[in-house]
Amino acid sequence: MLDNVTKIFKSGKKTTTAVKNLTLRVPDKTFLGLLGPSGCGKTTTLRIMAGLEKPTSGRVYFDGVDVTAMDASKRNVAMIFQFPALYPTLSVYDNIAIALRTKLSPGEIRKEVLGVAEFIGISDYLKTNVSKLDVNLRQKVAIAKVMVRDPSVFILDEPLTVVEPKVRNELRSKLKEIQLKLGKSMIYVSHDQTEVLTLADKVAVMNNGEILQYDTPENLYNKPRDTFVAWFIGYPSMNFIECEPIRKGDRLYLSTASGSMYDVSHIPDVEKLLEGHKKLVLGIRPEHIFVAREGVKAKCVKVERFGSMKIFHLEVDGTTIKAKMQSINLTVGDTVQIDFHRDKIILFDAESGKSLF
Amino acid sequence: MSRKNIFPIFLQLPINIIIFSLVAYVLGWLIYSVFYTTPPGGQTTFIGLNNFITVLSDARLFNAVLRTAYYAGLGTALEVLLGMIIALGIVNLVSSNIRRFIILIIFLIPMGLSEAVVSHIWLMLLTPQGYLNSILRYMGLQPVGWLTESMALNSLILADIWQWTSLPLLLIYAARVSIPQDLYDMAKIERLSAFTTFRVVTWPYIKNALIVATLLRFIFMYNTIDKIVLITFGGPGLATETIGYYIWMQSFSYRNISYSATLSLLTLLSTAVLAYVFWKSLKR
Amino acid sequence: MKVIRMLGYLGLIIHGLFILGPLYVMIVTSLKNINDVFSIPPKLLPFVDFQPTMEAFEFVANTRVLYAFLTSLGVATAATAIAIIPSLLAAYGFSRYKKAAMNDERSFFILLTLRMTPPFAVVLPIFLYWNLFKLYDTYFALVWTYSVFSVPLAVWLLKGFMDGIPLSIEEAAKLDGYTFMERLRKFIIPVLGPGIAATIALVWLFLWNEFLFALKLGGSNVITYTAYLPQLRVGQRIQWNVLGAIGVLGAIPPLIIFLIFRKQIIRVYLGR
Amino acid sequence: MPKIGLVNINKKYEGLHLLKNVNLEIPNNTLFVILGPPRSGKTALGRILAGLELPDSGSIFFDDEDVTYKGPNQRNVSLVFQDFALYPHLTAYDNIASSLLKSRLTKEEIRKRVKEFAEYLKIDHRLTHYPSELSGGEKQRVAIARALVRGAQIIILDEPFVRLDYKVREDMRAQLYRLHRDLGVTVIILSSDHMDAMAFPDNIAFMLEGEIIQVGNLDAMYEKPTNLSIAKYLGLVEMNVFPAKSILDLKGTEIPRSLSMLDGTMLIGFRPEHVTLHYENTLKPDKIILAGKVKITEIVGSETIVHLDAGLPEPVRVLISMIVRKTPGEAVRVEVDVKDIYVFDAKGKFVGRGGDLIGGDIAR
Repeated sequence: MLDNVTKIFKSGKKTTTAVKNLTLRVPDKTFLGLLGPSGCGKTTTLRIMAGLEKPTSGRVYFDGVDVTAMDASKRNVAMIFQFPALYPTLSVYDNIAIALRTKLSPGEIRKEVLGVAEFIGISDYLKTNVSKLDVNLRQKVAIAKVMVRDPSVFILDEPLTVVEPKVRNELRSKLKEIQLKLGKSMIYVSHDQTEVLTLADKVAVMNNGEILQYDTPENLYNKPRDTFVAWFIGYPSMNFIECEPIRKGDRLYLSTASGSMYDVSHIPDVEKLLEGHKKLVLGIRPEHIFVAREGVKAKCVKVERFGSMKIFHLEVDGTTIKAKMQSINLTVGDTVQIDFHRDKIILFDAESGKSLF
Repeated sequence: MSRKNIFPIFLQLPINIIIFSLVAYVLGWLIYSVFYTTPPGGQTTFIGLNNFITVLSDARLFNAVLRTAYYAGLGTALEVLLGMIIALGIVNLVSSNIRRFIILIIFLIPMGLSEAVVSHIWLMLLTPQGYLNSILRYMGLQPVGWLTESMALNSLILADIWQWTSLPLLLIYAARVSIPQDLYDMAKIERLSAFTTFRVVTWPYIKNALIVATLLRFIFMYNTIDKIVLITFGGPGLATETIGYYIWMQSFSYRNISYSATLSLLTLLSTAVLAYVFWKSLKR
Repeated sequence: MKVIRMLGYLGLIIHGLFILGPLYVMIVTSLKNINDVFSIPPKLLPFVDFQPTMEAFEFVANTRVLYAFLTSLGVATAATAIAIIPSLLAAYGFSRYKKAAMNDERSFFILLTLRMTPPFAVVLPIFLYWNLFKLYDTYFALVWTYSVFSVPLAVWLLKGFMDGIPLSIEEAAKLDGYTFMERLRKFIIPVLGPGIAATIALVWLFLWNEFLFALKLGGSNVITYTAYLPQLRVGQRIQWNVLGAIGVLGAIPPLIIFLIFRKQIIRVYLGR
Repeated sequence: MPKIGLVNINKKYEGLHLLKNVNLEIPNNTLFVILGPPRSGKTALGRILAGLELPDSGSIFFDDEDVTYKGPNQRNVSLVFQDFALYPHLTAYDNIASSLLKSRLTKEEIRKRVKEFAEYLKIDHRLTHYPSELSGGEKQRVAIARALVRGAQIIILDEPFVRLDYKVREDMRAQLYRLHRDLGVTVIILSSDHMDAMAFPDNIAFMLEGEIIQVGNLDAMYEKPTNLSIAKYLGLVEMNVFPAKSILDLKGTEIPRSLSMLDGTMLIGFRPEHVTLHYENTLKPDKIILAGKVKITEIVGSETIVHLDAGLPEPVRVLISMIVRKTPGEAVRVEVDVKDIYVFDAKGKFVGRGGDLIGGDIAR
């Protein structure tokens, strides 16, 4: 558990604040995802948790015990690095077994290592020296090294970025199995949301050293707190349409610059939500758009098809939005009327980017 | 031969012109002088292999070889060992970059000095009434005969250590600094003992630098005679005469050109062999 | 753990004194009058034990020693200038065309052996060589010998720096339509900038410190500061203070070069 | 815009046969993706096309002019390297302008042209910065601008998205598409990421170990892959593949009659998205029904992947297009329509789809 941790790196004159008073509670036995673009401070946060980096201010607690000053070696933590950190001259077997030398008898070590190697699928490489393996196998060995130990927490720093796409899927399900099997809390850092959303029970989305939202994947998906989180979660990313609230009769509409109107009066106490916000942004996910008898005119400009998954790029009032529709078959050039699932619309204040709930 | 593979040869032409302008004559002359000799005013005669026979029977040469082995061997061993200890010491004890930079500069100065300057500094220290002895006397201790028969060679080694420990230090420091920090983080997390961490993380990287440093230093000490020429003149007696100094004397004092050419050729060959070993270790 | 750290620091300090001691002695001697040099108790502290004088430096300034320093400067600079451009081309060949004839590993190895040739084994033939051309004791002889012996070191250093530049940058330039000369001038040399400067400095320093060739190839009118040193020991009293002064002056360039190029120097020895 | 023709290109490098008799036709003004696992010879092909390397044998035609031995700039081709290869000592502006300094344009014309492309690629606000200060996406846009500003008709991008953040990739793919559409430039992407094939589905060549084994649009490859490796490579989730024997011998599952006459050594493959939850009442004739226990479930974006242990050598992967919570160990019955399955021979060569099976074209 991190309690308003700040980390400021001083290199020469310019000081970069990697982490700005960040508070993060990691309940036991949960799989926490730390998601954010490169350089948002997620790796620094991870290193502070692991004890490899000292925070400039703020405290770090493990089960209530203040470990801020405690060195990484005493925190019983296991970590996988972005580039597999293996001891170059040792064989795969020794690399995995080395951490157990002090704890288990040789017989037990052998059993453990063989079991883990079998599980990850590197049993026939046990004898070869790690420097001869390619990066995919090396990362598998790094995972095996971590599994063999029995740490209080697993820390993974973008373990799958360096690996081939095909092996990435294989390792993703392996990591999920590991988490279920060992039931330990895991902290997983990545900029690739597919990995984090599949593995994590709770996810913290970070940007510029701050946590923007800390919630379950479903809530992040359905109730993003601001435009950044909304944009960052979900593939393809959410569409944003600038608009202004206009009252016509007893119905309340959001009209875009080019005049198309969206009826939003159904949203509960929408009146109260909207006052005080002149300019708004309407957010709608591509999978929540459908073709309706009457709605907003849209011309299809591009189609991305992948077997059953189809993504249509539709031009609406001059801006291109993406729609993910299964049963429809549009070709470039068709114009069609589209509408949005009313309950899936999310409104954001244009200036602050904060969502209105 | 399309343009593609002539071009690289063209790249090498300039340096080859510069080098061969001198080296060609030198090698030619050496080989020629081994087999032909022209006594002053006399007639050039072919002397076949008797130069090599003299080499085998030359006792003074044999002692010189032993002395060189001792001088270069002990010197290199001490320098590399001391260099490694200090390099690791700097990395582990001094964390701030500025302090490390200052210490490194101080330790590396001797390497930048000319052998001639260093020889004279140590001459000031080692000469019988020099500073070392006057400090010893000042402290009431017995002055030491640094340049006497028994001590001369060791004093030379001491001077060489003073100047050249910095090379192994630099090589090992560079290798140690190039080790990715992730490995040390992993070792810390896996609670490896200091010794295991050294054996498994540090050693593989600096082992290579160590070998390179040892070979580099051995070849240089074997090939450099500046200190001997300037401090002890090979003396007292033959106490500090290495192969190099022996050749130096043959070429310029005793003036028997043919024999000195033979010795020079043999030294060149042995250096080439050592260089080959060095190059092989580098490629691994 | 604390004790080991203490011992470690002590070790570093002792080594520091071991290095600085002789340097201090040299500086102190250069500031002494000739008969203050050796005495019991040893006079080591200026102003306390002895009055520092600039005698030695004055001696250097108005005798041939100054001329020797200038010769060293001229010869080292000229030789480096001659060697640097050809070495740059050769280093490019060794770095980029590892497979081509004369550029492969074997020819690089031959250069390596040249760098390690013992001066004493070749000084006589070179001496005779220049005699042949009646060029003994001339600037040209020393400069040309120096450039021959600085080429291997220059190529070795430049190849190291050039391997650091990713090939793709050069190929991007090729795609942009630049010929080899333009690529070299506009892309490789600017990017290599600090590397080349460091190489020039290190090669120059190697020649600035050279002794054996200067001693034998120079005579009356060509003499470097290193070759001048033995001449100060001929008389009945060795002029220690002047030896000290020459040492101090000779040590200034290396100090400056190490300060400026410390990053490159460490990089050069990385993985060598 | 030239139509590119590659005829019998071969390339060996240190004994490794990088390109084996490659024949490929890239129509002009197309957005062409050369897809294949890493080290399948894509980069070598890209470099030969760009003129950085010469093929050992074979020739390259632009329209019908043989350009095999022509240098890169006579071919008007440009290559964007995987590491962007920006000149570290020049600002972004000079990087882009570097290819124009050689042409006869005046300083003012160069400035205008660089500004135009920089604005188009939305990096005009970073022109005075040095490459080290730019983000991944920005570096790539500078590299692309540098390739285009010279008026190259063909630009080749080597693994353009590997070094970019997940989110930036999506944006850059849209940029590339817009670039191709607006400037009418032939864009060739060398990629190992199937997401790139999905983003640009019209023209794809699949390369494996130096050979082009299939050319066509994504649907063709998706529906009728020439061999097992393409079938496995394409797809959000890897295809389930089992020896026919292991399915036929499965106890407790109904095997449709049309399948039973298949030769045991053949391989049956079915995509996770073709597997649906089986409800008792819908008993259709041509359906493989598998019963098993849930091993693990993964939520990907808005889909769920269920790994099912159904007594087959490997767990069966099922893709459900909504978020579904399945607890490990829960018994589940799933069905696969026979017409959706893929049949391969023992060596992995594509034999036919389920539909052909029912039509009886695939002999025993």
